[in-house]
Amino acid sequence: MRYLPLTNEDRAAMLARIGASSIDDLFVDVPEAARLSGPIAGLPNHASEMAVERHMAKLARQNLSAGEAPFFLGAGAYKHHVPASVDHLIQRGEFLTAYTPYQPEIAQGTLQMLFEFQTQVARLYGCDVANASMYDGSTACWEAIVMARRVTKRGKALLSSGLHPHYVSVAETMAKFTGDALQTALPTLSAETDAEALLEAIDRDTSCVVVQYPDILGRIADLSAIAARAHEHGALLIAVVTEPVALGALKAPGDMGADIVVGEGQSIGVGLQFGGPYVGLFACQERFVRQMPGRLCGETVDAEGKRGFVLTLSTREQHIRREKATSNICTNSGLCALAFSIHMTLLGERGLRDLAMLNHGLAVQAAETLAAVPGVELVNDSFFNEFTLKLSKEARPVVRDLAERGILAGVSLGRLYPGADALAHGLIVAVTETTTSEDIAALAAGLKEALA
Amino acid sequence: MRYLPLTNEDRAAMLARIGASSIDDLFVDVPEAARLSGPIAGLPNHASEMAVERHMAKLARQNLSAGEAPFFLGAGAYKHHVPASVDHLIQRGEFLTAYTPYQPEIAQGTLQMLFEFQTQVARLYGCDVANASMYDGSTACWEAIVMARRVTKRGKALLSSGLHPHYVSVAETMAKFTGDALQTALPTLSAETDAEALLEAIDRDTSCVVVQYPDILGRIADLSAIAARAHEHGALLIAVVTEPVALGALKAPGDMGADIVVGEGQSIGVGLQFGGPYVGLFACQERFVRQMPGRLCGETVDAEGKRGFVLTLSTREQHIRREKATSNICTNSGLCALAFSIHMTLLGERGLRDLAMLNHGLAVQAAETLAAVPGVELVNDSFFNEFTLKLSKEARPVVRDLAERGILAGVSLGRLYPGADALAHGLIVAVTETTTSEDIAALAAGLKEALA
Amino acid sequence: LEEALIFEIGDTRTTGVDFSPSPLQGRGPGRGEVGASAGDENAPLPTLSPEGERANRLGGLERTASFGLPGLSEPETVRHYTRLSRQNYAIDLGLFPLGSCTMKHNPRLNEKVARMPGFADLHPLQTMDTVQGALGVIHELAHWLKTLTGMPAVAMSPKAGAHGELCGLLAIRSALEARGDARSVILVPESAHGTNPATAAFCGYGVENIPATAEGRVDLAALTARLGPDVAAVMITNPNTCGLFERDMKAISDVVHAAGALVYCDGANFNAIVGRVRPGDLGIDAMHINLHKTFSTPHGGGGPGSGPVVFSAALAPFAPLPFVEKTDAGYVLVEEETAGEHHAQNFGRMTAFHGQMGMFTRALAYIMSHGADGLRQVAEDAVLNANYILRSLDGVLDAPFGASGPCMHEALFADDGLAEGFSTLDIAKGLIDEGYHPMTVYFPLVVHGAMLVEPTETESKAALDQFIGALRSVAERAKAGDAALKSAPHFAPRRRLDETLAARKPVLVWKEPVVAEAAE
Amino acid sequence: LEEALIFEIGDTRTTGVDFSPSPLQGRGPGRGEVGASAGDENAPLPTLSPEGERANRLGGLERTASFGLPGLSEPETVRHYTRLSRQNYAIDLGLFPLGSCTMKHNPRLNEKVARMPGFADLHPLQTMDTVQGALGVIHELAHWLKTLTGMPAVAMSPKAGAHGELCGLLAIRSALEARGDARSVILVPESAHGTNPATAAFCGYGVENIPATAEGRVDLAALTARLGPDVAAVMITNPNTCGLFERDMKAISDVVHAAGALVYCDGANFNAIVGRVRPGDLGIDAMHINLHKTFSTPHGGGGPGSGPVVFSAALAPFAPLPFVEKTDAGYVLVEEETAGEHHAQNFGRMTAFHGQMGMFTRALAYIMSHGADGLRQVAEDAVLNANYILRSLDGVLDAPFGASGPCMHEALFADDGLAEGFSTLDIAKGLIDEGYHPMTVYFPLVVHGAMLVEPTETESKAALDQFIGALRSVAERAKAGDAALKSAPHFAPRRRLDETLAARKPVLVWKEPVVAEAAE
Repeated sequence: MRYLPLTNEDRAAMLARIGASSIDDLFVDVPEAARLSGPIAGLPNHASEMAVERHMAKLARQNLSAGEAPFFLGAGAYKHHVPASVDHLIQRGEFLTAYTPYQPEIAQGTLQMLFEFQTQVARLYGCDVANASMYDGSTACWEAIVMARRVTKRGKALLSSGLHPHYVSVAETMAKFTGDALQTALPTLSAETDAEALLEAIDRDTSCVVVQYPDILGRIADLSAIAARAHEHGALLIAVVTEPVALGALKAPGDMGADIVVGEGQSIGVGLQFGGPYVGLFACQERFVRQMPGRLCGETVDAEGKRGFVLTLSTREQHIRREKATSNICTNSGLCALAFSIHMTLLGERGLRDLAMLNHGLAVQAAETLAAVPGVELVNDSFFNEFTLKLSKEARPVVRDLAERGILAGVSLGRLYPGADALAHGLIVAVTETTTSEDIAALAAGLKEALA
Repeated sequence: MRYLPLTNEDRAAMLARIGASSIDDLFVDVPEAARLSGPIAGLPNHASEMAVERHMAKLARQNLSAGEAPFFLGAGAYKHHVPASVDHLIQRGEFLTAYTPYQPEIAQGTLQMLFEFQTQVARLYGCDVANASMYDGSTACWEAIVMARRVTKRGKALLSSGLHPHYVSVAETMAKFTGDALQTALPTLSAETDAEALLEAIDRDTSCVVVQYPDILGRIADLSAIAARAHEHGALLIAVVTEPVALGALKAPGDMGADIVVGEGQSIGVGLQFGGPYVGLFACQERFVRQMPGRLCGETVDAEGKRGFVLTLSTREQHIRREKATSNICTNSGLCALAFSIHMTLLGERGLRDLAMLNHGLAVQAAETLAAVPGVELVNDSFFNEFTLKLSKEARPVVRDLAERGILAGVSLGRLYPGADALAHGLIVAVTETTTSEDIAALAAGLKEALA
Repeated sequence: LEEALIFEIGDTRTTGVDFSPSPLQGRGPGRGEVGASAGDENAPLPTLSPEGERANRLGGLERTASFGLPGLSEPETVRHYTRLSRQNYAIDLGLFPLGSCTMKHNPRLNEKVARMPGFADLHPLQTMDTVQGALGVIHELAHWLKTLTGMPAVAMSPKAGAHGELCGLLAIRSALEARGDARSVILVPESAHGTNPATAAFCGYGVENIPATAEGRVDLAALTARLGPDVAAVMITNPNTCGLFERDMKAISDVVHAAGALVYCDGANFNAIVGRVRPGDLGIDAMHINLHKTFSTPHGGGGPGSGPVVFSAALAPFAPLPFVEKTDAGYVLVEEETAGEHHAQNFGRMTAFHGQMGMFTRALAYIMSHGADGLRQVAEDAVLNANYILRSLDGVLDAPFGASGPCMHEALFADDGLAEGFSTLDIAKGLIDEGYHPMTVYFPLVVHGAMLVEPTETESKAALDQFIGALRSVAERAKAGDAALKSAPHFAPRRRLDETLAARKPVLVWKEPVVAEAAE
Repeated sequence: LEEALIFEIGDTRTTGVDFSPSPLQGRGPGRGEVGASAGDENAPLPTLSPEGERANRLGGLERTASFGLPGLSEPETVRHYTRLSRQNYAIDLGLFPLGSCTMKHNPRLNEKVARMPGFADLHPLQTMDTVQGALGVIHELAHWLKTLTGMPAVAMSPKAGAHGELCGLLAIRSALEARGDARSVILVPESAHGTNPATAAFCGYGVENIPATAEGRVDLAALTARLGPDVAAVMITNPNTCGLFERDMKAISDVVHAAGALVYCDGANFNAIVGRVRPGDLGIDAMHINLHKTFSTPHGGGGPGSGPVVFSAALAPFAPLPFVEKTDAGYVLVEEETAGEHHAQNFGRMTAFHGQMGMFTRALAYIMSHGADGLRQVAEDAVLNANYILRSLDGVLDAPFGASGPCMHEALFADDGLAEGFSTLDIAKGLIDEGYHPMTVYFPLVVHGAMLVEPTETESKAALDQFIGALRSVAERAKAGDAALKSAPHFAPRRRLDETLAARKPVLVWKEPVVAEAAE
């Protein structure tokens, strides 16, 4: 029991100080019937580090990891190269084993980093302010819808059909209980987004329009017109960005009129991790700041007048406001925010632009190569590093088939939209700087065989 | 060029301050003919982190690593489980990227650690004092022979036939130039060590006797008689320990009369690393301390009387004494010493004893199992975690054969003693806590087939 | 100690990451710079112009203007964050006695395991055949959590404790609606974590307080009196935030169930009882488990957490998607598509993908390391350490519930007896100067100037003795009215910070100084 | 800031490592405790008694008495070393201007690469078929080193710079002996690193100094005059330790060769010229390369280093074993067995196994990252940074060779002009209070109160400006005779330490305090 420093002698001395005759005396308030007399049956006892590591390594080997195969999955989680220094720095005990910075005098490291992170996110998104992170993109999206309800005092949200279906599901789950009205639809396998339909649907009951940019199929639409229409009707535009690298190449949603921009930050610094932990980004324009959920770090001075940072505006939060808080979120995704911030600092604007150009260039190359495969049709006119193919067969079994050949081919729309026959032939393919020309050739060859 | 912070603007401003018109002006002292006008031809230009990592990973995959196979190699380098916290701690920038602690006021971390390390080594070896590390066991062994020459003013060293042949080679290389006389011999494939022969050979010209414990074939001999005989003749006993874990189970050489104890520390904290970097341990009795090579850390006080640590007795060293130094060693193996010290602190005496017992127990099990294979004979009566088998065939091709079957079977004496026919059937097998019963069974089965 | 902001030391043309050239390079005019930029920071910032036959496919929405994201070379980056880190306090540096937060040792084995490529480098939407080991981790951890709590089901996807509370309340609400008995009120003790009422409100419930008895436990009589057809559930923290075990827990569950309501347990303090008490034996219907508290996943300066929720048989059918099932053909992830077959009552999805995998691997490594025997020892040592602190400060600090029985894994003190003008805050800041992170302060709200001290089981007796000495010394100075204490901390990277200023004129992002702007 | 010693906080019965039971458990009487000890530190310390049929095989030499090795639990261990680390200065914290040591940024990619199991978890004596990738690393790195230096051969096994010097001198001696011309003297400049003469003596040579000219370079005339049939070799450091390039290097080589001797070059300062000058073009016969200086492998608080030695065609046949050759059948490690065929003149083996593999992987990753263009830029920026410091301190500190031409990658100052009683040491300690590690002091010996400042190429201009300001401020205080400087450092973990006491009464290991011993 290598993690427990007390010796039996210590324990005896401590019981004596306490005035207890045995450890059982300290559990006297537990009802007799619920007191377990010994270790819970059916579970193994303690194991050496070597044994645990072996067991976990065995489980790890039962997976085909992204780095081991030509890999093309995206749809809300992207494989990017994370510099080694990022992981080194986040493992420093002073970051890794610190708590939420409630005592700012001895947490300036975390606080300054959060202040820098907030500024980075705000600038990336083209917004005035950002918070200190949310759980992930999907929960941040729901929080944005709730925030729009608070701001507009309206309860109807229009969700674009291009919004990630998991994000839609999360919103539907919550709306079922909160009574918010959501308007949703399935996407269509065409080059056009649903921007026109959304414009039509905005009315004076609308609290917000939620648009993903680029959308789930990888399509890119200008948000300016939707923003203008929403604002005319007193509604907010919420933009959702699942791939932050795209904003190294594309106009920021905030600069096109979005009031709230939320999204997933996983691409920068965090890694795939089978879906979590990720980091939700949340930014908005200055006038809504007091309606924001989550923690905020602000600049101030100390007793000697030196610049310092503290968590602030906590009167919005649950530990002060309890049931009147803007959200119930408490622990967020601090360490992932740190990873994001370090990676973004390494990149800088120059590096992010280079990275984006490299992603897009490879994606263009891949799209051209794959579209030339018989039975494959490129759905998109526009895309960043992810696009949708329409196959001559149902995509889901094709993906399984290719996985057996050691190619992780992409995300089938059948997986994301089970039961939607009109989408069953769709395959979302993501291409990043980690994709090689050999990978693209392998996928093209695999598709050719699978569709033959 | 991610490691270079200067921008072109910086460079221009700096050249202006210097008063140089171009960078070439700064290389004006290089003879014209030797000045290269551009990057050296035939070498690739800079590469992204991802590209370098991929290249190195590809090379790494071309090896069969110890963890991937039943593994039984020893003979001076041992596979042990190193706790994850060791590697975490040695990667802290404050340890990893510090220099030799020449400015003690801002190097107390390294210095206190070295003081603790010296104490740990001295206690492990049963000696009064130890230094702050050497390159590895083989070079430490030669340094001990030189030290014995300094102490005794004699030039003849008796090297046991049980001493690791690489250690013998290193000594022979050096002795060829320094004029020391070395007496060496090949080991024999028998249960008896050469203790008797060594006793005979000690005379009044002998500076030292060098004995490995346990020896290269894994045999264990009491050192007391040799120590006594050496001391009678005014010679020193140098004990060499290539497997420090053994001293969790076996009497320390210092406690049996060794004057100098040196060895390899790799087993504790360092890992296999294809042979280096390792860490040489060097300890001796108090009376010889001023003849020791290498760095020493000592306790002192600061201007306020607080305990602190400094490098000391540096008048023995090259940077002060130049050609009169006790050795030319400068940089040693600081970070490996740190890894050793952390791992040893985690173990403590209790853990080291447990570890040693576990190693020995598994070795006994393996020896019994393997000795039961037809064509296999156990050479040793005594051993710790390593023993020698005599096979019915030459061992070297058997080892190659088993490697093709995915079993890393041990070290053949043919590899260590090329050309020594009498040893060609010998196979050294090491067993540690990382060896499983399945591994042992696999080796037994493999040997059975290979020898059939 | 001053570390400049990245915006003050970096610029938009510097980068610490090199890239290979883009395949679009040289394909058309105006794009020659792409990829050639590395090493020449004076090249124009790359853009893809839409001219030419093989132009970009960005739909005419290229970002052209600079947006002011500074970059640093790798050496500068490493140094910036290394220096910043040194302004933090952390478990690795010393005892971190934050009550209710369970700041225990974070084993490095966990970090190593979580980074195995077979876990860290998996996409959540890979085909199930390619992620059997990952699903196995979720399944194994789920098994441990169910067995340790004595509950039949667990939802693994909640992202943190508060998200777990949400999960539990949504299941409760679904269950009640399923039986056609939607109810509107959640009862919460005054001493509860703020997330409890906030979560109840977040999913649309009204919230009412339950009073406590003088000894610091839920007032069973008052609770019973309040129960009625409008009460959906009671949220109890057990062990509670006063550091006490709710003796009447089983009785509470019984009256709540009798009133047709359900029992939610805040499991933040599970560390005190793991391996010694199974919440399932106390009649609880849902409880979240903070993997970052009881099971040692790192707090990371504020997350990520992970808050799996165990359910009673009554609630199990309503648990959210997705979850992992073991079948003859291997592990299967049950999502929207397949849930209908046998889990049609699920209340839906709480998050994209499947939860905090990175925390599952760490928690499983921790749990296996301790095993059934070790986890029991964890609870015992945690409780022993807390009682040792409680009793060692007898006569120094007032323990309002000191007579209510042994404390569990945290010791609660109040600010009675401090000198005029001295408060809990002064003690907290004074502890900083002694080299410690302060305890949780002003929580729970039911105790005046509350100080909640949780040492955890990973502190040695020597470390406790040192901390007790420091706390005693500070407390005595506060009682004696030592003026120097009012301005503590003196030996921290910062003196007391002006939180009022920060809130009154919020500065949440860095802006170029006005002078510099004018000069541009 | 006080951190106790492990001997003061640990004990021999505590361990931070758990083990599975030994297979000997229960096999005979007296051995039941083995492996059951984890979790019960009161069990007797394990021993294997020789009784019983299946007793241990330790030859009757069991260690029975306790030897006082303290253990700590894992949390205590992590905290002890984390706290200790914070008493160190390091590159990751700031500029580390140690002249001649080349304290540059250590990329974390290198650390990651070195830890790939395919490198880190290989035994040096595995069969060659199973280590082709590892041999490939050695071969690739060797190719880079040879090409960068313009030399035809390289010995990879030397463990550090001084070990490399030894390697070079042994090859030289072998070559001379092979032609039947054993010689006895090595000439070394006064300004050389102490390892140069120490190494020469270590392999049995006499050592004589070569004087320097007034401008800080080797005195070619004096050297020429001294050459004769007894001189085996000349050891030159180039760029030299005064920070200057030896303009006459080629001429030196020519006269040395003409005298039948060989030229050894100390490559500690290769960082200044890598990619701009090939030592092979200057007539050098052997040169070691400190991978931890020029090629960024970490210094680690004093090693491990790595010192490959490149050889001219004259010396190549005498290079030591082992080395890697590429054949049609893959990479082959040439050892004693196969060397005879084509490398019979090798001077033998310098170390067990094949050298510092862990440093090779790091250095190769670094070299590939920079490439041919980047390494050239490294030299340029390193030299630029040093000259920038040199010229920015004009009029502040005396630069004895300031008129001898541009400096290379380090700037040398002397202590002229300091106030009475003030010395280089005071400036060094004063820099500590400014937040910097001091420069190299009192080296080279040829300059009074020498201060050798090497910034390296990984410092930004902003970092240099800040350092220059600090050094200027301290220098001005030393010139003005500021008394506070005499007692610096004031803001370090320790004040000035009493090195004389340490040497006079050496305390090299911890011993139980006498009082405690008496009590036992």
